[in-house]
Amino acid sequence: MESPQLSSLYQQLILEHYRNPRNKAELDEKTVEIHMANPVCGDEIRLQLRIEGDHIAEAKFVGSGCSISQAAVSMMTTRLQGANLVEADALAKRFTEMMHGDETAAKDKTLGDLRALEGVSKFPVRIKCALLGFDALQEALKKEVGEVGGVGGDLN
Amino acid sequence: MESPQLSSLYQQLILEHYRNPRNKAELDEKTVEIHMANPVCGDEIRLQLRIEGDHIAEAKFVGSGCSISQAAVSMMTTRLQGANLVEADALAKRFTEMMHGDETAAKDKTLGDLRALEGVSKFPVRIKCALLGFDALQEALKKEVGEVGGVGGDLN
Amino acid sequence: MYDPVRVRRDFPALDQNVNGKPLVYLDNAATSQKPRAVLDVLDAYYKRDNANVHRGIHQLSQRATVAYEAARSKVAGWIHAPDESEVIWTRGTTEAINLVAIAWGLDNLSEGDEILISVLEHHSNIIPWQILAARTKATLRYLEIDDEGRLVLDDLESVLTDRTKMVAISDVSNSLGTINPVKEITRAAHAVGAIVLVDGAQGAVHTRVDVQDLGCDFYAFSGHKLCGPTGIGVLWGRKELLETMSPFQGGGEMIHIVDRDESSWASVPHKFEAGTPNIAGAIGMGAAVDYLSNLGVEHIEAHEKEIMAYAMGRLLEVPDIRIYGPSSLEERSAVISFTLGDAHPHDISTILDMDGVAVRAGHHCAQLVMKHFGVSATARASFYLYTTKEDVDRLVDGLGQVTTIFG
Amino acid sequence: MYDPVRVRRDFPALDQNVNGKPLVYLDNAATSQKPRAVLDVLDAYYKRDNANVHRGIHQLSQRATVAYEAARSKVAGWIHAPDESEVIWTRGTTEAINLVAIAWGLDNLSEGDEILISVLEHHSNIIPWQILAARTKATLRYLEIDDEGRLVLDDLESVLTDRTKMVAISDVSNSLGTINPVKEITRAAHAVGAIVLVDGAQGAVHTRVDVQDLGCDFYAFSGHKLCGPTGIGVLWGRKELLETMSPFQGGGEMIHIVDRDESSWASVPHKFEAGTPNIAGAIGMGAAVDYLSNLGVEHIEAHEKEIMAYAMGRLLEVPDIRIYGPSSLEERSAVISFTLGDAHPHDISTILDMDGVAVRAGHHCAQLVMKHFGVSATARASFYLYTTKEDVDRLVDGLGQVTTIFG
Ligand SMILES: Cc1ncc(COP(=O)(O)O)c(C=O)c1O
Ligand SMILES: Cc1ncc(COP(=O)(O)O)c(C=O)c1O
Repeated sequence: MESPQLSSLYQQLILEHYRNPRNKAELDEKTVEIHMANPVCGDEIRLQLRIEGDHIAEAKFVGSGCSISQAAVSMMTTRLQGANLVEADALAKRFTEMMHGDETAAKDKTLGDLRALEGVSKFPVRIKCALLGFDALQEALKKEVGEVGGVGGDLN
Repeated sequence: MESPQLSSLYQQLILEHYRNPRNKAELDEKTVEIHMANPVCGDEIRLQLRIEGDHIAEAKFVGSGCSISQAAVSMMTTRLQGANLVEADALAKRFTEMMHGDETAAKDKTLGDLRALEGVSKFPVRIKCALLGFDALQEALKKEVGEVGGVGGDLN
Repeated sequence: MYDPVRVRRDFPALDQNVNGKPLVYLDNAATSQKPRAVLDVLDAYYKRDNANVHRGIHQLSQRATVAYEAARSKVAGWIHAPDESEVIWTRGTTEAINLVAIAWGLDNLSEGDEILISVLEHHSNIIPWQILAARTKATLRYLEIDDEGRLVLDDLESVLTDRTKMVAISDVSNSLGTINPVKEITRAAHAVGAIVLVDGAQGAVHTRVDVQDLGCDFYAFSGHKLCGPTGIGVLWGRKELLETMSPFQGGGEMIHIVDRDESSWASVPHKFEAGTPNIAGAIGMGAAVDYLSNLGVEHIEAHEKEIMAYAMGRLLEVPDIRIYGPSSLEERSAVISFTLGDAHPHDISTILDMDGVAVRAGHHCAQLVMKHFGVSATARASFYLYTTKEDVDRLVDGLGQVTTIFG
Repeated sequence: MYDPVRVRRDFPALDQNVNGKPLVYLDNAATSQKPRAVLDVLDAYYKRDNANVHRGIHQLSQRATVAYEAARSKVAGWIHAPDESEVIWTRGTTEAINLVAIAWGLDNLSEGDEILISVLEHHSNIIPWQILAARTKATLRYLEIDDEGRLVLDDLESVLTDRTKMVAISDVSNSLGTINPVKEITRAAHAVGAIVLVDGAQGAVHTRVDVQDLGCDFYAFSGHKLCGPTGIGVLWGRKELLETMSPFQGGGEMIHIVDRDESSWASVPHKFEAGTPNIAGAIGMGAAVDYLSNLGVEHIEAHEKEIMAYAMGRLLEVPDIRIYGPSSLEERSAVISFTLGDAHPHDISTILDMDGVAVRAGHHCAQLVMKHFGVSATARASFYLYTTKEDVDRLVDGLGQVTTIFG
């Protein structure tokens, strides 16, 4: 009864992250916070990172929205703990490529669990939902790198 | 070659009044002046009357515009010299009826030369041109009668 | 007998498949579909009469002007305006409200004056007043709503004071469907000397409105929600008020005499209609009210009541559904806002869309209402003259899918 | 080979009789006729994709949004805008200019500042600045015109001072057809730090425009004059400027977060697009620029040049004619304003109309130009891509009738 497109969109892993989001809490010692919202639909998150040197020491978020936006940011944060800034940026770019239908990106194992979100790329209006967290990440990196200096080159 | 409708519109009498308007001058001892314009096309006149008691002692106008508007106000002023206020008002109403296609009005001999303008009623956009002077007259009468008092009843 | 299935056939857009299923269009509060009668009028206008209005002597310009002004008079009739020159064409409700906020508001408000609106309003009836309040240092106050999304009017008398200069209220809420007692509010507002604007975007849509009976001073509504084209709407205002107001925008059509330093204005309504108007849009809106009148508004109303009763009954059977707004059907228009378990409204909308069912999900330009109910969004099904019981059944079936996925 | 007779066939309205004669439509500067390609797009939109934009997840709303934004990008391409988000939809040129006068002007002008416009401007590029000057106590100054209706630029350097904050000028005059050296004026204006708005209502119509090459800050034009529908137009603005500006109207679509007392705005261009836009209008305007591009603007330009040369030649043969505007064809667009003996322009227009020839008579929303030439009105024939030499011959024949009656 359920359409195959819907099954690929609403994978169990996504629903599970939606119901039990990881790292959803205020981060006290954050070094950067980005508020990102989709005014059209009302999804919003605040992504909070503690960046130490060239890596993300800790990543948390608060927010509300649809299963796609909340699951994506939850999965994203699990990947960011301890991640190198350049790797984090590369992850964001790769994920964005997958959302825009890039098939090699979709096969890229480095995306890990995030590949469960591939089905979103078939739903054009929902792509923004999936990208909400990664857009916030990219903005945070830009902002932070501006301040830390140095690492910048690779990020743009 | 000329269409019959055009010939009935542009009667010689109209063109003659357009070229040699009667009573086109400033009236020094006026008791009332009405500025009337058609902003759409730019036709405009200032109708100036000297009203004494229950009649129009003198009527003049200045202005510019198309042959219809200028001829109509010229012809009108020839009828207003010495006219009783109630008669003047009746003339304006009768003329307006003719413009709106009333056939008995068009046959009414009291309109005199003004009947030359009957053809205008076949040109809806030009009716306003023909009425410019009479609209000014009606406004002048309303204004003046408000001040003189008394005669009012018959005018409305 | 009013037959919605026959009415449907007048609407070409309803006759299509979406994601392989026949379209069920339940997003009417956002915009309605257009009957062939309206589309034919638009097409005929462009193919025969198209010309700029009010400035030309030639045939096409005359015809365009006559059709354009005839539309004004039709729309005036739709809301029982006493005088068609009280009907001002705007792009829609939003522009109509902005027009009042600027052309009336800037000249009539100052520090300490109050504007009263409600928590129930659409952003288009909030933001113009926020901006006006900021510019004039007036204070913006709100009528509250209760748990069923109804205006709380107990304290109306205390909220309305002689400082209240403007009361702007919707007759029907777009997010919840609440029907507001605008007549009563108008009476109370007038008692303290305030001007009353009614946001009729959802009001003049399902029925004819009688602005004289309402007693309000301004009434704003949009063509696109009442079977008309996009880009056209109306501000109705009482003539004495309109005549005292400053113009809105400056440009062609709205002037009388232009000098280098100063100009004088044309009379009402042209004073407020600068520039070439949406001529085809106005004519199309005229055709839309003709279409609705010909069907008979009493039949449309009766049909919508029936659909609402049926839909409410069926939706209340859906497990875990939460419906927002008045529980009494007497107090609501053809809108049902809801959430379902922990499925987010966007997810509901996506799942329904895969089934060909179009509903809206989001804040419905009513963030204050969402805040009131502690949600960021709802799903909203809104019905219109062509909605059938089968459409409602399809909606309920689709919600079953949501439960299968999220349940 | 560009064949105007074939192009004509694309325009249903041109294929009709008026007063028993085949229509000759020479009122293009007021509004153009619409090609079937545009009408078909409008019709298809309403019959298939109609929905409100930017707020919906369902198919129709997605399709409407995609088509609407694609139109924005087409129109951006038409004027070589570097970024499509710099294209703001308005009702037309008039609203576009008012938008700048309000959203830019109120915040950026104060007593002693100067706004420079010209005597040649359409009322839509005069009145908004008069109103703004009155509100901000800024001074409105005018560039003069010479006997041929050309801007007098000798004293440009002295008129432009560091008090000049805004220069608003048309690239082509609608009343005389004068082509203004806007690039040169822009350079001079920028040299003193002024912002430049170009009224492109008659400019972006006959050809593509390159706003980057012009160097201006704002460019305004209307859809209905370039084969598009009524009720839609564009303000293009430089992004940095748009981003610093206050919003224009308040309402749905233009907000980010709404709180009771304050709200935050959406990003450019949505910040300036409150309320449901003229969706079909925008899509239709996109189709119009597609249509013109497909024909090839260079062919259209060449054709209009040819028609102008022919018309000017034939009209100059008419006894007692007086033609206003530049004598050099290089300095004019496809507009000829004239008077004939002592026949009033309205009478000329009525007589031509009886012959099926549509021209405009009046002040053409340019009363200052009329004053300059000491006339209250002119007759105006304006040509477009579908005008043929036979049309011009019919005009000349009609003027023969005028002479017969008034001669
Ligand atoms: C030069 C010029 N500016 C402004 C306008 C106003 O355009 P619209 O009436 O489409 O707003 C026009 C046309 O009427 C025009 O020709
Ligand atoms: C209650 C209400 N007010 C105002 C509006 C704004 O109308 P529009 O977007 O047509 O300007 C709407 C619709 O969106 C509405 O439902």
